[in-house]
Amino acid sequence: MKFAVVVFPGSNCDIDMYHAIKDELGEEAAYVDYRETSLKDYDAVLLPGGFSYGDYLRSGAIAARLPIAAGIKEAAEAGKPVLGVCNGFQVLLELGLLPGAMRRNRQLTFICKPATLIVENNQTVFTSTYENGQSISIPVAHGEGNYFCDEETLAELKENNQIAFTYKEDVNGSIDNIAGITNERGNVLGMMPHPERAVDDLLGSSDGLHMFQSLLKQWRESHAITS
Amino acid sequence: MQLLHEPSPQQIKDEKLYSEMGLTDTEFQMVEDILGRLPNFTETGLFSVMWSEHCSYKNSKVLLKKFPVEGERVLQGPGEGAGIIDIGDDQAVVFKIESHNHPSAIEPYQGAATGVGGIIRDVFSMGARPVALLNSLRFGELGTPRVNYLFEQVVAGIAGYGNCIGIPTVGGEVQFDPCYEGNPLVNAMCVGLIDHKDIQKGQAKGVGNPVIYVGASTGKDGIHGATFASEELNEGSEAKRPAVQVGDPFMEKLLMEACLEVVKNDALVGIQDMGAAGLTSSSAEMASKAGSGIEMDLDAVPQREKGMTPYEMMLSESQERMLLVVKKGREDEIISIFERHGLLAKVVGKVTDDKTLRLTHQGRIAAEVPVDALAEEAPVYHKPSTVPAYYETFQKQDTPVPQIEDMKETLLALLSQPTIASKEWVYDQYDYMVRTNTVVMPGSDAAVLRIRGTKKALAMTTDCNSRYLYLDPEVGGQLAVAEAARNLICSGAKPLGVTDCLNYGSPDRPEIFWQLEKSTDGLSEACRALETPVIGGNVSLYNERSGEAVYPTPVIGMVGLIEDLDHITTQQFKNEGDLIYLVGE
Amino acid sequence: MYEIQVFVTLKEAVLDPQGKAVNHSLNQLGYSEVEDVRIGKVLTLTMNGEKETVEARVTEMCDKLLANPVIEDYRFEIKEALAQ
Amino acid sequence: MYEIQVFVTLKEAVLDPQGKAVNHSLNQLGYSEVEDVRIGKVLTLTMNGEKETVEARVTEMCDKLLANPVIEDYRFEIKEALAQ
Ligand SMILES: Nc1ncnc2c1ncn2[C@@H]1O[C@H](COP(=O)(O)OP(=O)(O)O)[C@@H](O)[C@H]1O
Repeated sequence: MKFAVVVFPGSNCDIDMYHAIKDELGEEAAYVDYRETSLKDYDAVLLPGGFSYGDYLRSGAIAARLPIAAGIKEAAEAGKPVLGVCNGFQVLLELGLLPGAMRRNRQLTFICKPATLIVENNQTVFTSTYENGQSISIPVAHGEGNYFCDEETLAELKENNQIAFTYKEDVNGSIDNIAGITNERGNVLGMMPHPERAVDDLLGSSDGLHMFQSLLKQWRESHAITS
Repeated sequence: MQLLHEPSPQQIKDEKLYSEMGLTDTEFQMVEDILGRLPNFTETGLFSVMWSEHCSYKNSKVLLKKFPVEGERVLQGPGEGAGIIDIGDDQAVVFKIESHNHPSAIEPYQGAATGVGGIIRDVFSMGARPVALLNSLRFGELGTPRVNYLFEQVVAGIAGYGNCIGIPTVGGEVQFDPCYEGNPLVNAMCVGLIDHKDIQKGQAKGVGNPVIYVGASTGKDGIHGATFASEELNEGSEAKRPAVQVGDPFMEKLLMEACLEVVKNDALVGIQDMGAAGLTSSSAEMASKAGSGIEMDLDAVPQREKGMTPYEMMLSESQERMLLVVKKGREDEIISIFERHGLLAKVVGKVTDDKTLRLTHQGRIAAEVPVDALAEEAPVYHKPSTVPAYYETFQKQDTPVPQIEDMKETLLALLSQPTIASKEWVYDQYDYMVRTNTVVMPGSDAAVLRIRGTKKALAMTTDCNSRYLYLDPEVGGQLAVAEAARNLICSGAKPLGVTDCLNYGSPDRPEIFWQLEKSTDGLSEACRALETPVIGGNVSLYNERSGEAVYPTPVIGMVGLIEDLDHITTQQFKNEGDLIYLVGE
Repeated sequence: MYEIQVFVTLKEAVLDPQGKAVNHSLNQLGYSEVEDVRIGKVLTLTMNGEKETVEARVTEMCDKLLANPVIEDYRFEIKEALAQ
Repeated sequence: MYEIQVFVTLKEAVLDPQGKAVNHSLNQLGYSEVEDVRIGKVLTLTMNGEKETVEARVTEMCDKLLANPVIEDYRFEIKEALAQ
């Protein structure tokens, strides 16, 4: 399976994403420059964390207006898995591929620590190797992860089972403790916690590796049928 | 266009304008002797910054000589942007600590942030990939709005810069004491990794080679000293020269990645960051180290504002800038690498053979000064020293033995002291995990980072108990080094070497100079005994407010090597029933 | 030359954590008369362009980049400035 | 009741990395007529108080908390608002 790791100016978790795929999952990964316009050659698209354009103006805003945006949208429409983590999630919101917006953390400070997440929906390509209701430990590291959407959107998210993860405890003030959401179709996931930092027990947790394994499993299954 | 109404050389001398830039009468006379004429305004500025304590170490050089700087593993000792120590397999570790005390006292967020930015540049200018940041902070007692504000903003500034650029901040220390009330200490340390073949020097070699300016454009920030001149130049120009710089971590991220690509290119001859005294120190030092000269066309220097004078350009401390020397004919190749990273790179001059820094501006020569005079020939002082009265009083006192009535109460009281209490509030704001190498996170004795692709790991710490140093500078200095070494050993590492940041009051006061002398004796003795050579550091003097000096605070940054990841130990108790031993006296 | 001030503010329904913190600090410092604080951005653009199109161009910029319609409102003021 | 708009902007000579990034992005998006962008804050305070003292109180708040005189300038506008 071939993963694209999109590199925006100021991305800094690109290398972590890359190693998670290459070293821990054992699949192919390649960096894709923001000046590219297509992601046709890849089976899945990863938007890494970091501070694209320094988070200036609004986090993810300037990155979402770069040439690669076209490729990301195309991949999403084609039904490929698109995962945005942290700044990558913020970019997905700014692209309009996911609903809602981010505000500064309730406590106004950057927050870095392991967080306990609850798996809310294991019926997605990203979460099929978790149990519903399972607690997993995935670190957070963000200053603007306070998820916001209006009542109507929240009702829709719930209705369509789009909430993938919640925080067990309030971490940053997010509405309904939302940590990650998918689009309606379920192939685009945005989450603030960093699964790519939880792929090795040496670093504290390997709970995040299951997410990449879910993607691989799904891909192999669909691949086995089509080929 | 703005006309230059700079004071004439004669005026500078007659009205002693140089003294407002920080030169003494004798020093000005030395400049006059070196040049064989009176310096003009720009030249006086060049000497004043290069001969400042910050750049020349004129008051501390005699003390730094005492440090052991050699060792089997030392690849680069003091003298470059950062020191380098071999860790085997053709890899090496690069590290350095630096202070940003005074800027942080004025504008704590930006002062701390740009302190972090500066130390990162020191490390990647050696060709190393920065892998970790640490810091060491001192404030007055928490509780007053001003101290709380400084503390919050300094931490936010460190977090803001380090998190954005994506280098994990993995360790540090915070101490609160009334002696730091008016003069907080903000020291930042950066650790990098390098392959031996990529080690760079800041040298301007090869006559005719182009000098390239890279990064942010030059603005009027941080130009100290000549406040009088700005008033005479035009009304209100003082307000236009902000004393503090604003950092741009996003720009630095681009700059770092581009420079790390350029150091792999054999067209690069030398590279240095523009830190304190910006263009002046980088150009003069690069030429002096190579035994060459540099000619620069100031009209080619990228400028943030119109009508900047040579004086302003040369003394600007705008952040996120580098100076490079590349092989003649290959400048376009290097410039195009920077452009691909979205950065400005421009040829601004060339290397010459006459050991002179020659600056041209609007068709005229703006300055012409021997580079060695700027970089090497600053006067060296050995200030008088006296044993302070307070010390003698302490020595005569009996050692008090504390009477503890309620162990539990005393323990809880100690633990609730801000200096002793958990620093989670601080380090939770730092991204200490980015780049996924942090094996032991903040909160243990030392941070440990694995080295990807090997079984090895690096342990690192910053330490100093300044109260011990105040009471007995020599023993306190030994203790600071010993504490750092203990922290590393407890994590499973063998200490490799030391970088130090000497934060003191004014060396012009004999009691303070005595503290400097005694404590550097102590530091040196301990470094010798533990075989941890000093591979670099920084000196910050004049840390005083209304005549009250801070405690002598030589912060020790130490790095150690763990040969096998399996040998890492952490400080937590592990299992019920495990035995507890107390080792030592 | 035009100088445009674009004001970008959080929609009323959106909680403003930063504003609340400043409000709290002001109250703590003794300014108890302060009842509410909201924090927004003001962007000052210096630009060329034809008188007829400036407004439309700035509106476009706001919609495309400068404001996020999910949580923010914007308004702007155009001033003619002298070319230097 | 008063509604006060406080504008806090970076001093002219101070680097504005945010403004620069936005300027660059606008140019890339085809708005080449944009020559400069500076980004500041606008704080909207709702407060009680006596007509005579409001101005002095707000000035104090700005000096003490809302702006950092080392790198920022401020100005404000006071509007009388109807109590709700
Ligand atoms: N306290 C110290 N201990 C050891 N070396 C020091 C100390 N202070 C400064 N040095 C060394 O002196 C050299 C000259 O410093 P300087 O040119 O000012 O470097 P920088 O511009 O990076 O601060 C540096 O290599 C530094 O490592």
